[in-house]
Amino acid sequence: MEDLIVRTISRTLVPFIQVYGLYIILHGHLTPGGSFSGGAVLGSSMILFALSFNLERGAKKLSHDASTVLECGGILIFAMLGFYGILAGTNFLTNLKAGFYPGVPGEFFSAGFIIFITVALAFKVASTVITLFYNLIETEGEAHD
Amino acid sequence: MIEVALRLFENKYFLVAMILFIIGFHTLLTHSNLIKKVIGMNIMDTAIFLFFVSIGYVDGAVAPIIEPGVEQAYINPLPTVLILTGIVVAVSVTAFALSLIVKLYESYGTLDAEEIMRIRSNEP
Amino acid sequence: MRLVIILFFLALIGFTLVATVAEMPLYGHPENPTNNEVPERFIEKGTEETGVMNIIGGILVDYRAFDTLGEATVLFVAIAAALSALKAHSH
Amino acid sequence: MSIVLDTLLLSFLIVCAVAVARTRDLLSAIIIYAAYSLIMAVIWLQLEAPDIAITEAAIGAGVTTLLLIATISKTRREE
Repeated sequence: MEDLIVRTISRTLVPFIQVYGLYIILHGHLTPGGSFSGGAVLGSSMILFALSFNLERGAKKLSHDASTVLECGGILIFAMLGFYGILAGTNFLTNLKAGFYPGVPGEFFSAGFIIFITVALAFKVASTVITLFYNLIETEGEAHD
Repeated sequence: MIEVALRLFENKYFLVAMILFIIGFHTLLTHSNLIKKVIGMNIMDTAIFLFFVSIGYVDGAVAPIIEPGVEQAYINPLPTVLILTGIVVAVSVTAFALSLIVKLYESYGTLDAEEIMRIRSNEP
Repeated sequence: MRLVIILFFLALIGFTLVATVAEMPLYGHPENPTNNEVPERFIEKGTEETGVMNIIGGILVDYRAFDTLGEATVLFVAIAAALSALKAHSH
Repeated sequence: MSIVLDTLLLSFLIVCAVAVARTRDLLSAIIIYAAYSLIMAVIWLQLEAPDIAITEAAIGAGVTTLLLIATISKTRREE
């Protein structure tokens, strides 16, 4: 889509959408939102960027290797934090009783491992959304009419 | 009769969820186009989500974001959490179904389920 | 003929569902059977046990963290299946 | 006031669902489905579930619509 209005507006809007997505992710334990909604907002902003410029330039922003690292790394961080609970002598995926930093409720650095899991899952969701979209719209092949 | 109608209007969220379920099921069963079937499945999903979330609503209560020092009623948080999981599973299922549809179109050249069944039955 | 059977069964299911709605407890009433001691405990003890202000985030990532791990696995399996279906060689 | 708004939104949902089933053009059906998802997000704000409202507005109206449009760009548009 080579349109001046769409390009200008999306170039102005995409940074704001990404800041909003990061806000939703990082404040998942204080305000409404969390990993899935924030990750979907981040992924949608990248898709908007790729649609308004061209798809090849957008595909360079998230290569296949980066997508692989994000997909596997999200689940790995989650499971590792769970195994830390077993090392500390409690159950799998125990939060505050396993010795994570509790903080003061209501401040940014609080609530133990929740913020790590939220960030890891959010980047995994964003990468999933972007990869699915690129692979569905990829224009190679003969299926056109 | 009037009592039942009043009761149904009082429970209008449940009633609309059931009607949406029936509409989505009808779309899923009677349309032979595969993309229409996927959209009908999504409508059925949202109907079930609407039913679950409206069960947890309490009159005059607010969303469960704790404000220290303020005494107020909060809604039931459990249906919200379960449905948050369900939405992501629904979009996963949709993405997998759509990728299967793209491959089906590449090999048969049509999106019609009946047409695909006819082609399959004519093949040796 | 097939359409008639489908419509008959849809009418049957629809009648059952609407009859169920007419017997359900009142929408939004605070004395409903769903508002029992479970959500009360989550709201009272949630902030102190997990340190969150947003109870939904606390339940999602702390109390039901194993559920969320399974959900992340579902996402992973879905994208793996979709990519392997899309990239398969067609002959 | 709230009863009027709720009834309007719910009837809009039913109209949108019927319109999706009746439309022959797939692209129009997908756009109507996006409107349906947005109205669903507003209804979830009415039901005091802002988490699901954000998720539905991003996933239901954004990602699902994009995936469906990507699919019909690789296949055909008419039913």
